[in-house]
Amino acid sequence: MKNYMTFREALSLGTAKEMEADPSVFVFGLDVPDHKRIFGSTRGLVEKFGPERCFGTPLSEDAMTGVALGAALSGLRPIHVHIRVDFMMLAMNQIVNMISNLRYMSGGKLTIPLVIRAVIGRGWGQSAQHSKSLQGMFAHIPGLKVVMPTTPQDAYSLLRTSIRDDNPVVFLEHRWLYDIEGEVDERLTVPLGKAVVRKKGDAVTVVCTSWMNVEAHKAAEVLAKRDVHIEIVDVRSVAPLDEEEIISSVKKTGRCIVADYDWSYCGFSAELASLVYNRCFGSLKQPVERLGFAHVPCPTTRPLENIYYPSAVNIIRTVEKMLGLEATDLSGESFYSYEHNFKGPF
Amino acid sequence: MKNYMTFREALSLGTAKEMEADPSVFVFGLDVPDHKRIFGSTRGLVEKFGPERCFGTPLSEDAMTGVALGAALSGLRPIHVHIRVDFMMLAMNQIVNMISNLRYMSGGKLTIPLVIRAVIGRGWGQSAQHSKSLQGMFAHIPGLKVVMPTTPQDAYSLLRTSIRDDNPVVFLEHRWLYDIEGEVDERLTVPLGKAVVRKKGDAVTVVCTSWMNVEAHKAAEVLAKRDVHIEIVDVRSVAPLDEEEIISSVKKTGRCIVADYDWSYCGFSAELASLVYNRCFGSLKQPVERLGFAHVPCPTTRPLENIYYPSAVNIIRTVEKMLGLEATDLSGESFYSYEHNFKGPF
Amino acid sequence: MKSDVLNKEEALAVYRKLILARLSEEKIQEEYFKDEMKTPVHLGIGGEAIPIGVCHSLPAKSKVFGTYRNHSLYLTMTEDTDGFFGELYGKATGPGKGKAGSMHLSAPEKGIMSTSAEVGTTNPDAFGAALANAYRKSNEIVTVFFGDGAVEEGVFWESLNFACFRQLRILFVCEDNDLAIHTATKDRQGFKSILEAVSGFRCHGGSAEGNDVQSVIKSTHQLLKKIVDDPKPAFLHASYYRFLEHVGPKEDFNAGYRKRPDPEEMDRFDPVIRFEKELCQNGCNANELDAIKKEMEAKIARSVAAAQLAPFPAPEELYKDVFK
Amino acid sequence: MKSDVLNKEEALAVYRKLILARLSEEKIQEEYFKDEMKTPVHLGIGGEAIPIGVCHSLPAKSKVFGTYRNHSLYLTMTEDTDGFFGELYGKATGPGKGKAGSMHLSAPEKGIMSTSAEVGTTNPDAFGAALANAYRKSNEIVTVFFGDGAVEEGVFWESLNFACFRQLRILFVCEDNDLAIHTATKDRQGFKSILEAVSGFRCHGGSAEGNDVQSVIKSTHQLLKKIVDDPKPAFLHASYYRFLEHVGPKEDFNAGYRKRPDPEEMDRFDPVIRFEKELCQNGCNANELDAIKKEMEAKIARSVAAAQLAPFPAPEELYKDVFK
Ligand SMILES: Cc1ncc(C[n+]2csc(CCOP(=O)(O)OP(=O)(O)O)c2C)c(N)n1
Ligand SMILES: Cc1ncc(C[n+]2csc(CCOP(=O)(O)OP(=O)(O)O)c2C)c(N)n1
Ligand SMILES: [Mg+2]
Ligand SMILES: [Mg+2]
Repeated sequence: MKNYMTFREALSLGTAKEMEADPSVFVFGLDVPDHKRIFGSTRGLVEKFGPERCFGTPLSEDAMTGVALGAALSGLRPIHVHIRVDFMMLAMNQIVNMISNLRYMSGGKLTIPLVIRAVIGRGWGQSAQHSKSLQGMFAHIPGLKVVMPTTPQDAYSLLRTSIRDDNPVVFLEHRWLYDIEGEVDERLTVPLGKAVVRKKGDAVTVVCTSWMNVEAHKAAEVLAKRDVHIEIVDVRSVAPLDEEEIISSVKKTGRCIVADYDWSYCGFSAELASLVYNRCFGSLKQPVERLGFAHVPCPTTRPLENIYYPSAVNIIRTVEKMLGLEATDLSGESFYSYEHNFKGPF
Repeated sequence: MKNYMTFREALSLGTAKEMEADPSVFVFGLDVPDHKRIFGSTRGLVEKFGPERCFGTPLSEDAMTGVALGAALSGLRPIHVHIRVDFMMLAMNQIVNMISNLRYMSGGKLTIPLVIRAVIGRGWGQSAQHSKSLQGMFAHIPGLKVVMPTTPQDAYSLLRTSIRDDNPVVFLEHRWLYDIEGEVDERLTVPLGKAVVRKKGDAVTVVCTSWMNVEAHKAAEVLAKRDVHIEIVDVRSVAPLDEEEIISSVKKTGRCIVADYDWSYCGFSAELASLVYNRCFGSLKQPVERLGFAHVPCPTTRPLENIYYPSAVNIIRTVEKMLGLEATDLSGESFYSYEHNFKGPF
Repeated sequence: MKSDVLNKEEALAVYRKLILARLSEEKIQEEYFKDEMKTPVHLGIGGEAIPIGVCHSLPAKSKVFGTYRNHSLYLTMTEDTDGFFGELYGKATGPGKGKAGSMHLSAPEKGIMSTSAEVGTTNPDAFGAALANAYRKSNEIVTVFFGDGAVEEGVFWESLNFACFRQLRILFVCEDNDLAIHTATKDRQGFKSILEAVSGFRCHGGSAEGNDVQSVIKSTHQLLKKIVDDPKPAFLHASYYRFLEHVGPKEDFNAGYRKRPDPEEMDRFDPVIRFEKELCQNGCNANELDAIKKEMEAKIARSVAAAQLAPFPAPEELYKDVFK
Repeated sequence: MKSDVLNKEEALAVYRKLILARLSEEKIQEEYFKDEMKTPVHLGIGGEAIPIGVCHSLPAKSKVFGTYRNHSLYLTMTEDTDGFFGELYGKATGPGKGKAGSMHLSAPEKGIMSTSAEVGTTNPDAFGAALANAYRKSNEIVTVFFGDGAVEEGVFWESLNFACFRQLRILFVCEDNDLAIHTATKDRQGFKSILEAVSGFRCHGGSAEGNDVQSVIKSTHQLLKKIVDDPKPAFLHASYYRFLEHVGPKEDFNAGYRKRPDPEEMDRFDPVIRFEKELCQNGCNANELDAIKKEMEAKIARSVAAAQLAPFPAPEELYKDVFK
C-alpha cells in the first residue's frame, strides 16, 4: 500500500503499526498525548491504544530515561520522546553510563530494546537551548545506535526498524522535516546502517545528514542549470555507519563535501571526513570540505541564525570553489526560508 | 624556583598559588576536603584556606555545577572537582545548555571564570562507569575550553592559566599521571591553546593526548633502538587547538599517528585526523592512523582492559606497519603496567 | 526592608509596573502575527503580580534569576522597554543583541542575572549567587522564580537540599499556574502540595495569592523578615491563572485541556483588574490610573517603533561573545 | 506473603545467607592484598541484614536493583559463589564474564537486575521495572536498594515523584550508614531525616534497625502488606554501621573522620553476632550454626579455588555483548 503523507504522519503511522503488531511497544514522554502531539507525530495513538500505552510524564528527563531503561530491561519496548534534543542533556547519565553499557556489563544477559526520539534543529528563533542536533555526541558512545531519517518513507521505515531493534536507538528528527510530504510504501523495510544515494551525479559527492539533504537537493537543482551534477548521499544511520555506500560514491566523483547538520569540531563531520580521506587516500582530487553549524551557540535573531546554519548556498559556493567555477548569481533563486514555509511561535 | 614534584603535588601547588593570589578563587566538590583529597591533588588547601574556600558537597552533580556557574556569574572563580569524569554526565544540562551559552546569550555581559577538574582513565578495574575521558564530547560544544595536562609542569602551569582564564575550562587529569614526577618551575606560565613537541624525530609524528604521551615515550624508546625516531606532539589543549604546532610536525615527517586517549568514533581523534589530512593534503606519505579505545564500553577484567586501551605496543606496531618494518620482538621490554606501578582498590 | 503596606506613591509605582508588563505583552499579542518577532514568546498575562510583587519587596540591587516566562520580571527589574522590544525583534539594541530572544532576557547590571528555557535550570545558578553572597559575608538575598513544573526536575531538589544544608539566604518563588504546557499538576505530581513536599527541608515556607499583588508583597515581606531573623532559605508558593496558550500570543480555550473561565472568574484571576479595583477603593481615582496607562502606552509605542527601526546585529556578531 | 515471624527452619535459612555474605567478604579481605582481584570492592560488612532481611521477605521471583555495594544482595538473591568469585577475579565464569567486576554484579534470571556504580542511577530503572509490572497488570513488587548519599541526587526525587504519582508497587530501601565515602550525613543534607523529607509524597514509610535482620524482616513485611492493601510505593529506612573503609578491604578508623567504636558497640552493630545471639536464645545450638558456617566456608573455598583456576575471557570477548 502506497500513500502520500507528511513526515509527521509517517512517524505516527510507523508507531501505530508497531504498537499494533506488538503489545509490548509503548510511547511516552512529556507532552506526547496532549493536543499538539509532538508536532503531530504521535497523533491518533492515545485514541487507538489508550493511556496505558501512550502517556505523558512529569518534567524529569533523567528519571524518565531510567524508567524507559527499566521497562526495556523488563521486556517492554519503550519509545521515549523529547520535543527537543537539548533536554536529553539531563538524561546523559542514564544514556552514557547505563543504557549504552548495561548489556555489556551483564555479559549479554540484559537486552535494551529502546527508542529515544528527539526533535532537532530550527524552529522559530529557538536559541541556544532548543536547537541542537548532537548526533556526533551520541554516536561517540559505544552501545548506542543513531538514526536520522529525512524522507517520510524513512521516517516510517526506520522508525519501525528502530522499534524492532533489540538495542538502544537514538532517533533524531528535524523540526522542519515534519512538513515534508512524500510517498510511503507501508511494506517497505529499511534496515539500520544503510546510507542511500539520493541523487546521482559526477561532480562532487555531498554526504548529508538530516535537513542538509533538503539543502543539498536545492543546491543540486541550481547547479544542474550549469550542468554541474552533484551526487547526494543521505547518511541516514550515523551509527552504525554505511561506509561502503559513501566511499563508493566518493571514489566515483573524487570530491567530497560533508554537510553535517551539527557543529563540526569533534563531531560526525570530522569522522566522515577522516573516513573519506582514509579510504580514498591518494585518489581524492581535492581536500574534503566540511559544512556544519558555526562554532558558536545558536543565536536567536534571524540574520545571525541564517548564517549560523549551513545552507544550499554554502553547498553551491563550495562546489563552485572545488570545481574552480565562478560564483553564479543566485538572486533569482528562491531558497527554503522560514518566511514562506514556517511560522512561529515554536 | 624549580622543584621536583609529582603531578598531584603540582596540582595542589598551582591551586594554592591562585588561591593566595586571588581571594575569589575557591575549590569545591565531592570529597575535595576529605583525607584522601582527590588522590592527593587538593592536599593542604583546607588547612591553608579554611572550609569557606575548600569544601565538600552533597551528591548533586547537576546542582553543584549550577552553583559553580552562579558563583562564577557573581564574580567568584570556582574550581569544581569531580573524582571521575563520568559523573559529569549528570551535569551536562548545566554544561551544555548554560555554562557554554550564557555569555553568548547575554550579549557578552556575563562572564564565567570557571574550572571543572575531572579525573579520567584507568584505575584498578574501574569498569564502564568510572573510566571515560570524553575530551571530544566537551570540545564539540562551543563555549568550552578543554585542557589535558601530562607533565607536572603543565599540571601546575595550565591549571593556573585555567583558573585565571575568564571562561569555562574543562580540565582533564589522568588517574595514573598523579604519580608522575618532574621538575616544576613555579614562575613558568603556559598559555591555553599551545601544543608542544615533547620529543623530536623524523619518522612519524605521533599526536598524543594525556596518558598517550607516556605510552608514546615508551614506544619512542623502543623504536629508537632500531634507529627509528618518532616525533611526539602533546596536544595539551583540545580546545582551542594549536593547529600550527601539529601541522608543522606532520609536514616535516610526512606521517601521522593520532593517539587519542578516548573513543575514536566521532571524537577528537577524528578531528585531528581530518585536520591533518586537510592541511597536509597531497603531502602525506601514508594515511593517518588513529589509535584510541576499542569502540565498546570499558571492561573490568584486566586482560580485556589491556586490549581495550591503546598502548605503546600499538604505537610501535603502527609505526612498524607505516614504515614497512618487521614487527620487532618486544618480549624483553617492560611496559607500563598496573602490576608494577599501580595498586587497588581505586 | 520595605513595609508591606503600600502608601499611595508606592501603590502607584507598583501599578505602573503591572501596567507596563501587561501593556507590553498586549502589544506583543498585537504585533506578533506580523511575524517580525522571530522568537517564541511565553506570555505571563495573569501572572504579573508575582514577579512584580516580589521584586517590589526586594532591597535594591538584589539579584534575581528566572525562566523563559520572564517578561514581567525583566520589565519590573529594568523598565527597559527599548531593550525588551529590541531583543524581541532580534535587534542589536536588545540586551542580548538579538542573540537571546524572548526566552533568555537578562540584564545583570540591573540584577536580572539570567533566565533559561531549560526548565529548572536557573535554580542552582541562583544558589551559586547566594553562595557567593555568603562567601563575601554579604546578607543580600537572591531570588529565583520557577514554575510548578520545575519542581519535578531533580535539580530542584538538589538545589533545595544544598540551600537548606548551607542555610543560604535565598528566596524560592514558585509561580504555580497548575500547568506544564498543557498538563495539569495532578497528572504530574506525586505529592499533595509543593509546600508540604518541601516542609521536610530546613527552610521557611509561605504562600500568596498570585493574582493579588498586595498578597504577594505581604507574603514576600514576611518571608524576607524570616530570612533576616533566622537565616535560611524561604519558599514562596503563589498560584495564578495563565490566560493564554503556553507559548504564543493567543488564547487556547478551545484546545480541550481546560475550559474558558466565566467572565467574573476571569476578572478575579486578573491581577491588573483586581489591583485597579483596590486602588480605586483606596483613594486613587481613575484619572490617575489612566494617566499612568497612557504614559506606559506611549513608552511602549516609542520602544516598539525604535525596535522596528533598529539595525540587526552585523554578521560578525555571530562570532562574538563566545569567550571573554 | 511470608510471615514476619521466623520459624526455626526459616531462621536458619536467613542465618545461612548472612553467614554466606559475611564469610564471602571476609574471604575477599583475606585475598585482596594479593592483587588478583583487580576490581574495586565496596564491602558491606555490617550492612548484610538489610538486603538479606528484605529479600527474605520478598515473594519468589521478585526483581531487585542495587548499588555497587552489592555483594550481600547478589549472594542472597543467587547463592552463586562460583559466579561471584569468578567475577571478582575477572574470569569468564563470572555473571558478567569479567566485564562487570564487583560494582556491576547482576543475574537477571535470579531477579537481581542491575547494580550501578553511579550513585542513585538504578532508582529510576527500578521504577521502569515497576511500570512494566503495572503495564502487564502484575502485582509484583520491585525493590530498589540505595545509600543515604543517593537521596541527594536529583534523580531520587524525580523517581520518587514519578512512583508516587503513578502509585507503582515499589519498595525503596535506603541503606543508611550515615556516610557518603567519608562525609557524614549532617555535612550533606538539608533535611531533618529522610523519612520526614519524603513524608510529603504519597507513599508508605517505615524504618528498621538495619543491623537486626529480624527488625528488617518485620518492617519489610509491614510495608509489603501496606503496598498490597493500598497500592503505592513504600519507603524503608534502615540504619547500619559500615565497619570498613568505603572501598577496599581494610578498616580505616585511623583516617580521622570517625573513631573506632568500642568493642561492645562493635558487637551491637554487627548483624551476624546479633542474630547468632538471638538464635541461640531461641532454641538453636552453637553446633547447628557452626555446621552452617563450615558448610559455607567450604562452599566459598571451592568457589575461590575454582575462580582462581578459571580462564579469563578470550580476547574476542572484548567486542561481544555490545549489541544483541
Ligand atoms: C528541561 C526541560 N524539559 C522540558 C521542557 C519543555 N517545556 C517547556 S516549558 C514546559 C512546562 C514548564 O512548566 P512550568 O515549570 O510550570 O512553567 P510554566 O510554563 O507553567 O510557566 C516544558 C515541559 C523544557 N523547556 N526544559
Ligand atoms: C553520581 C556519582 N557521584 C559520585 C560518585 C562517587 N561516589 C562513590 S560512592 C559515593 C558515596 C555514596 O554514598 P551512599 O549512597 O550513602 O552509599 P554508601 O557508599 O554509603 O553505601 C560517592 C560520592 C559516584 N559513584 N556516582
Ligand atoms: Mg506551570
Ligand atoms: Mg552511605
